[in-house]
Amino acid sequence: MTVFVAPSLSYSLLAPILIVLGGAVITVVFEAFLSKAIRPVAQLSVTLGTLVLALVQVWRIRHESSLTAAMGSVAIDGPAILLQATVLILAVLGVFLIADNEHFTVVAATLPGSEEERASIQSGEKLTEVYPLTLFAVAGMMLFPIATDLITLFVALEVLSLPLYLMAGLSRRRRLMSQEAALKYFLLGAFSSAFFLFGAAFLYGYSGSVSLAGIYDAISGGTGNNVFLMIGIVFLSVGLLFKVGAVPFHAWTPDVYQGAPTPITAFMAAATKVAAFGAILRIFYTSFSNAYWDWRPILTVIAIITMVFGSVVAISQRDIKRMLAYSSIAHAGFLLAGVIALNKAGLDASIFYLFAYGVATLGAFAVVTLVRDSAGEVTDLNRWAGLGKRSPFVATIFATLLLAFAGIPLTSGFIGKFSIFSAAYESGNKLIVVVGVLSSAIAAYFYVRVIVLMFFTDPADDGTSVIIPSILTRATIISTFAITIFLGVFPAPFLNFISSTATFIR
Amino acid sequence: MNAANYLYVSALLFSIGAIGVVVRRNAIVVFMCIELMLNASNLAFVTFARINGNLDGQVIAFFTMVVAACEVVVGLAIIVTIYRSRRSASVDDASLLKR
Amino acid sequence: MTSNSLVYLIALPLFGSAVLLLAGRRSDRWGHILATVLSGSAFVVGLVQFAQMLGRSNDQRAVTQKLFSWISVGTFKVDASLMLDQLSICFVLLITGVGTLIHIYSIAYMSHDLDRRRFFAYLNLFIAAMLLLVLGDSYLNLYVGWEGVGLASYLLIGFWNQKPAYATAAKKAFVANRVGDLGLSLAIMISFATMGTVSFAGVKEQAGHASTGALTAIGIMLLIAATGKSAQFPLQAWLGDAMAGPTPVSALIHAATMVTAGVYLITRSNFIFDAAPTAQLLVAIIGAITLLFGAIIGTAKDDIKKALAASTMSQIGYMVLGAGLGPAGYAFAIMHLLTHGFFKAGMFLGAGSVMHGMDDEVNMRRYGGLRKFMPITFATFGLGYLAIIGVPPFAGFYSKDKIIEVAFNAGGIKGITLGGAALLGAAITAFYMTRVVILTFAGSKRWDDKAHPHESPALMWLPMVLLAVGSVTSGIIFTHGNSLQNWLAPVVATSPAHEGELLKPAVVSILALVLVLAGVGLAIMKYLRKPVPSEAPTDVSIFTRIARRDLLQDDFNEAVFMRPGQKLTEVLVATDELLVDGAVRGVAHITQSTGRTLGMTQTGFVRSYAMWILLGAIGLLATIWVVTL
Amino acid sequence: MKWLTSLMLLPLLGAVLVATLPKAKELLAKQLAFGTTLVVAVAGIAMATQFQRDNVDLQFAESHSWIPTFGINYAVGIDGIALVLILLSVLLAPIVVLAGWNEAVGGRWSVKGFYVLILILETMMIGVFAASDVFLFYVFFEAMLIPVYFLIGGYGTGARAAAAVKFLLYSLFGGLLMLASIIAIYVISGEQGGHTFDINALSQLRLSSTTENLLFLGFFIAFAIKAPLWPFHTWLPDAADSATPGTSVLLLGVLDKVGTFGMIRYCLTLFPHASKTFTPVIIVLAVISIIYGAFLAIGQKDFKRLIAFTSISHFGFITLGIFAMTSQGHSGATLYMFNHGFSTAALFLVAGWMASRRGSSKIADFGGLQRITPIMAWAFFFAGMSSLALPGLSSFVSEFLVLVGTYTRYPVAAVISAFGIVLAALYILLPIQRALHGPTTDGNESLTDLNLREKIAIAPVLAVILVLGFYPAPLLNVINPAAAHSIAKAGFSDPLSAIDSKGATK
Amino acid sequence: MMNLAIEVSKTSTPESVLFWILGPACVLAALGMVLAKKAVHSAILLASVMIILAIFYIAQDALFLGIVQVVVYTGAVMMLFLFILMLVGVDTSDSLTETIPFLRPIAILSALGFGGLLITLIGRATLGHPMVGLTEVNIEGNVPALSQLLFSKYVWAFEVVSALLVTAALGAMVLAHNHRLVARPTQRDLSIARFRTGSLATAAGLPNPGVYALHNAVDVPALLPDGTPSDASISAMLVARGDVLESLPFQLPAKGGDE
Repeated sequence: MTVFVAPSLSYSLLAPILIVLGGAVITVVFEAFLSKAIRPVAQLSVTLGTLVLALVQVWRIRHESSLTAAMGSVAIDGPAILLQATVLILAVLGVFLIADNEHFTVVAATLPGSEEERASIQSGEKLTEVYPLTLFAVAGMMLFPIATDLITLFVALEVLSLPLYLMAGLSRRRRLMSQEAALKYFLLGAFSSAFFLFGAAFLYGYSGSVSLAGIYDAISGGTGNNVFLMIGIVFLSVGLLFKVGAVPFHAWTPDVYQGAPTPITAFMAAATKVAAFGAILRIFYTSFSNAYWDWRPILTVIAIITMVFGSVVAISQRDIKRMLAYSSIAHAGFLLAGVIALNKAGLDASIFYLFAYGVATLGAFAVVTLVRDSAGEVTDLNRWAGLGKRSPFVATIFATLLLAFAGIPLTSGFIGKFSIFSAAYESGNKLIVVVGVLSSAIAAYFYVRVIVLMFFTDPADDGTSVIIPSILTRATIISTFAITIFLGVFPAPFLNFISSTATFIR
Repeated sequence: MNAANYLYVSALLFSIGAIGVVVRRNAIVVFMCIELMLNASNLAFVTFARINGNLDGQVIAFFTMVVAACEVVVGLAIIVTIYRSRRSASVDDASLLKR
Repeated sequence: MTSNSLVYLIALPLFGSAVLLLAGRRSDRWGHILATVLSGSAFVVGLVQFAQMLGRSNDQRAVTQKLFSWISVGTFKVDASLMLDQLSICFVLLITGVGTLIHIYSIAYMSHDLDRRRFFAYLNLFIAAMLLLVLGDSYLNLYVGWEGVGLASYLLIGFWNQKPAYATAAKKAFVANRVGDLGLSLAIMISFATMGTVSFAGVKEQAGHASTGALTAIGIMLLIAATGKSAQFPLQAWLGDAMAGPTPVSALIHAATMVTAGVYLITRSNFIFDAAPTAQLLVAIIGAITLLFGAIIGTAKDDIKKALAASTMSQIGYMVLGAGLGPAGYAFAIMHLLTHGFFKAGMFLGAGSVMHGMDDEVNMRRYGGLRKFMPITFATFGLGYLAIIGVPPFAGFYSKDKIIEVAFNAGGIKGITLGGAALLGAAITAFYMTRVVILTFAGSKRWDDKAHPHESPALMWLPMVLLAVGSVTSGIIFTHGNSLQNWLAPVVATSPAHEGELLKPAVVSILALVLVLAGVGLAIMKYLRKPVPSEAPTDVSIFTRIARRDLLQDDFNEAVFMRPGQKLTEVLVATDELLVDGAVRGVAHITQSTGRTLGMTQTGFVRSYAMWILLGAIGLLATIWVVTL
Repeated sequence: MKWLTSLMLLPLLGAVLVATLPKAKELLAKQLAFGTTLVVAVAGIAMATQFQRDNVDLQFAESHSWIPTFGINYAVGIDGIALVLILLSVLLAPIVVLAGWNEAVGGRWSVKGFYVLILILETMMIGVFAASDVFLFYVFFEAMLIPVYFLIGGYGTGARAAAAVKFLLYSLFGGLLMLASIIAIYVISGEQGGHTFDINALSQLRLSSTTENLLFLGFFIAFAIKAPLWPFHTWLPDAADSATPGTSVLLLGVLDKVGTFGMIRYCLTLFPHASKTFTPVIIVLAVISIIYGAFLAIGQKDFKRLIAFTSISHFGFITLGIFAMTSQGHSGATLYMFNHGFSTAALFLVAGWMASRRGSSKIADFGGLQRITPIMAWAFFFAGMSSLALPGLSSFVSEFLVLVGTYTRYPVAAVISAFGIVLAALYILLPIQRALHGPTTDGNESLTDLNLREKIAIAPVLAVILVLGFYPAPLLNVINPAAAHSIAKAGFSDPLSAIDSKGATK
Repeated sequence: MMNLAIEVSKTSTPESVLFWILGPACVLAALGMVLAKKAVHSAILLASVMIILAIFYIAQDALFLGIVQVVVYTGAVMMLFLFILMLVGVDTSDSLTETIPFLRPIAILSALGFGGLLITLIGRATLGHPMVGLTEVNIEGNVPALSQLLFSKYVWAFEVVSALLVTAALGAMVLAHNHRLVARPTQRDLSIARFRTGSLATAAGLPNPGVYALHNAVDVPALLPDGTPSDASISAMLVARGDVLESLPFQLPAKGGDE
């Protein structure tokens, strides 16, 4: 009879996640017991406090990297620290936006357009369940990129996904669309996680292990042929690529981005990408690295298709959120170039890019929340005409963020693009660099088009206006702007920090 | 007979589930098809556990069930919401978001 | 020898021009005086230089003045440097002398023009540029003056540019000149590429080492330059239109000086042409063609200035022919250039005087019998007339007959053809010049009563008289003891003797005189014995009509260059819009429509999205299926 | 003394000062901007006096680590070629400000915004010529598009938005191709002994001929678009048509020089062999540009477009001179850049004044201006003469040097290009004939002549044109050593004259 | 194609029999699930697939999973599905016409392609080792062995799953729980309202629809004492839908009117 040995979990290393989960539970409890009046403030403060606390904890354990925790289920290495910190920072900024309850329905169960709905809105109550959901999602996002076995990965995937599915459907305005977004996101997400799981099964079948290290060992010293491995990689990739919105697994992106409440879109677009790419990087860099000959061509093709597709389709979009969605698809393609690079530079570049892109994305969506008419947000691009005249400050910030997306020098986007493409080139993948820069050129078109609309077109008198943002939203907008510029002009400290920190343990 | 035969069954079930997602319109049935795919994966896990001689596969299959249960709750909640708003559970009716 | 005063030759008129242009209307009252004085001072400087030159031995006469290093890149070194030698001094004196006379004349001629100051500024500018042209010690310096006179000519032709036709004429002159300039700039490039230098001295030194091919190329390019500036075939079309400028301009620029720059260029480049016989032959042929061409046009013109312009073209043809005949002809080309400067300038001023008295009427058919009203003008014009048709002992007789003679002596078919052409030209010259004189001064009056013909003021007739003196005497002076030939000898090689003469000089002279008399007679028959209609008859032969249309030179240019050029421009503009920019817009459009098409995949149906995922998975599976095969 | 950095900081400082002014103080903004540019101009001249003209090394060099992760330095330093172009920039800036005193008034935004953009642009113009780090160069190269974009789109006329977009996207496209090349060269430098962007170090790289050719193309196309060379020119007429005259002056006068400057500084230095390989193609393109641009100029009905096409023709000459690879060609091309800056400035400024008085820039709308506004007409005539390279004016020297330099190596190209001389007469004289000559046409009777400010603005331009026509030595002395050096580095030497080479073979 | 490349030892004969009976049944049930028109049928067929899988699990030494499969999946999850199906409408069935162009042919091709590719690929696979079997690890029983793993090696995932459960509960609450802001009117309220606002004639309730020998349904109006049909006895909804039948055919013939 084997003796059960109590597992040692290294709680301090897991503390960031545990703090977030704990905060989530507290907010759930608050949800049940606190009066409606003080709930919004309490929930918001707990949420922010939790995130900040977790961030502090991440900072504290930064030197303890290159360790595993939770019986080897998670790795606390440089990238883990960086990615967790990134997720948390993005989450803080995202929560600033989420705090504007204006975006969320009060009672999700009321019928759209019904008397009840109106009454609920008039009651002035606020939906506070988003806070626990956000925290759960954050916990999942923090776990996803550090998980080192397929089980934890799968669980983390679901932990991050389920709250997002739910939150996508909580919009106050255009609720039918919002619910539709939730449904689509959910169905497709579940569909893709089935692929993920099936792939995991074959990887397990191939290696006899569910840990990434075990799979790596099996690849390195495998005796049989690698059919199972490849089936596994392929199906696992479907699940992962779905999350980042790579073509052809991208189709949910525009619809969900458009339908979801904008703060959620912002948070999701920024943080999910970090988490998912974090996981992809870890899996492909540590586990599949020796099988790169098998997956690299496939991923290259996908990356190319993704870049081009995202850029080209974004051109014809008439809705700002959809346009940003396609832009995120294109960026997923660029980020895949970093995965394909499969070198230290690629890892560093990807992490930098994820941070820079996440921040800029949050800022961009934050600006989107400000443009409204009497019926809520205005996302029709034509109605953004003349924004620069109405609100030069906001428009300038938005333009800057768009230029960062386009990769214009002196913005973070340029440094990101440069570093990721140079890493890809270094790995010998020249084609992707060429396609990358060409699709950047295409992509520039639609960013510039928005700038033209904002600055060079006369405003129509259609009630569109830029509301005065709340302090928190303002904080998000200004800090994203500042970070974007700062990382564009003085990226050195940050890049140094990444390159000295980011090494995967296996 | 060969233990690998279970894998063929698993593959077939997975394929059937996947196609079901594409061809069925009722959101609930679509979701059931996804469940079928998860089950197929589980069968593969269990089979591989036996082939590889360790229980990790069974553990992950167990997790799958738990996760699937949670997913079902969330998923059905979403479907119900949609149904209440639209009086329809057809996924084709939810097509406001396009292009 | 170096000299420090050469630069004043140029600086004085240039200064005048700058002052007049910058001071604007403030200088209206004294501007013309200043300009005239400065031009005169330049003439004085020229005379001083000439005197000094006379005092030196033959091979010490050339003087140079280096101003500064102009362009120096690698081996391409060009100094801003002036050189006055026996050839240049002729021009300097001609330019400043005739130029000053014309300044004086213009004071009166332009006295009613509000912009007289501007006119004098341009005149001074022209003098400066023309002096630079003849004083430059390298082809590139010459080029600056070359285009400078072009600019001045453009400005002066377009002096009354509020008339669209005049503005067009100015532009036409500039463009035609530019075509010639193209030849000059190519010549400079070739000479730098082959000889590594562009200065006259350097090229002269290196020419012996260069290949004949290169030298021929340079020669042809220089010839093109000359045809442009000197209105030679085939770039002659602008000269007739250039008569749009005020008449003193026609006298100075388009008769006496600028248009002869081509002859100067060819003569100056004698070392090239002498080493490139093909190019030299070409020069002679062009000269021969042009002298006939101009002469024929001259017979058909009713506009007095245009008739004179055609005559100028023809006379320069003689000079070019002379220059094309090599060492034997250079001196005579220059001689004809100088004599022509006197008599043609005189005649132009005469024509200006007539116009002055006839309310700017230029149509000779509306003149008639003016000799009574303008005796001085008639006299000076008549002397010029005698000079140009080559009546001994007037200047033209010496210079033109020499060229005809040398042409015959070129030998063989070449000699007969060229000489014959020159001889024929002399006859035609006699005809059309007689026609001009008769139509203008003889016969009955054909003007209407509004005109009150009168003699011009002294300021105008004085220069005419002085020029008439030159027309009478210059021939004798230049030929006396071969003075000009000897003078120029160090610069241009002169051929020793008339070896293998085809015709004796006397024979040529007699032949020429007979033909001239025939021409004169024919003209008298045609225009003095019969009444001249005041409207040009329209029932004339096709040949007359063609001659009136300047032998279709404009029609030719229009058909061959202008129309296709315009068409080409239109096509290119359309190409740029449709193809080049169209390609850019097309790429944008294709990208956009591709985006729209691909965007169609976003049907809004979640099942189709699942289908994409499934298809993606199938694609990946198929890939590994193939890979693991 | 850190000349270059100071020179770059001065306008930036001015920009900040202008930006802080209240919107209403338009006059003060103008004065401040003019003062700043004037100070910069003086400082630039002072710097030029310190320049050691026979020293072919980069002078006033500074280098500070910027992004050490990628081996990127803030490194500046200039040779004679760069010095001349910096002088061009700093001299034109005050003229543009003074000449376009009221340009900004009708724009979409405040007057001060215009000057802020102009001053920022000045900083970048200096920076782009001063950079000796390829990455820094690229940053300036791309970033300077943004102020120009806003200058065209915000203060221009007509289809300004479309023109601005076309300009930006076209340039960005080229820039991205260059980015690909820069990435490649960066990676290669890493493979051959450490990542660097130092121009001198990069010129030592060993490249395979295929690689070198491709990288060369990346740079060259970017520069060809910028220059612009046929067939990449179509953005220029639109941009020049829409921009304000001042902007056009900076655009055509300085910005486009970055293209030809880049060809000398980067294409030749980094890729000498590829430059050699592609020379025939480029020569052909240059010749086409010369002739094509001239024909198109003849066919234009609008002053601004006409000037734009004349510039295309002139840029053909500059490119021809560069790739003739002779010292005459190179020095001529560099001198041409300077001269073209001034002659185009003169043309554009006067054309702008004409247009602003008449309310149209169509040639057909003018007539008989010489009688109405003699000084303006004279100024235009003078500028036109400079443009057609009349001997005695500055352009002649450079144009002739280019032709002579080209003829010694590529006689056919030189001969064909020389026809540009004839066409130049047409495209300058035609508009002069139509607009300045002839009878005064309707609508022109009451036009006013240049005022004192305008005379002061144009006088130095015309003076420079005239003085350099007769005495180009000050510039040539500075340019010659640098030009000779760059040819030598590219592995060329002047062809001997036919006689000398004959002598040599004997 | 059945030439399996996986070098696994043969399973026992009984298992083989079991497999060859239940395997095809399982696949057929799955196919049926996809093809069944009615959602309920699909649910039942899915449940049967799950049960068959449970048997397979048990057959493959995964006793615990087999039980959980039945309890959790077939028991809980499928019940949830059925609940929702009832909520949505048990009868709901898909229309057979495909609305998305080309989807059906593509789907069929994909189905064949996907399955074919997958199966042929599995057929090519080799593992390099024979089937190990679980006899050894299950020596102390499947459940203890599993629990060993679950509570030591995978305890972290196990803990995190709790987050999932909370999320699910929370999610269901958010989306489905409708806490009323306005109290639902009670019967008393409604009654008072009826008396206060409506006519007293109908305050006590409207007449019932007709009851007839041949037809007894809500869609036939009742007859008033005077023999005329009463419109008030029929739901206005049915009238609007046009589903109301005439009362006339069900009436008795009028007295004394027959001769």
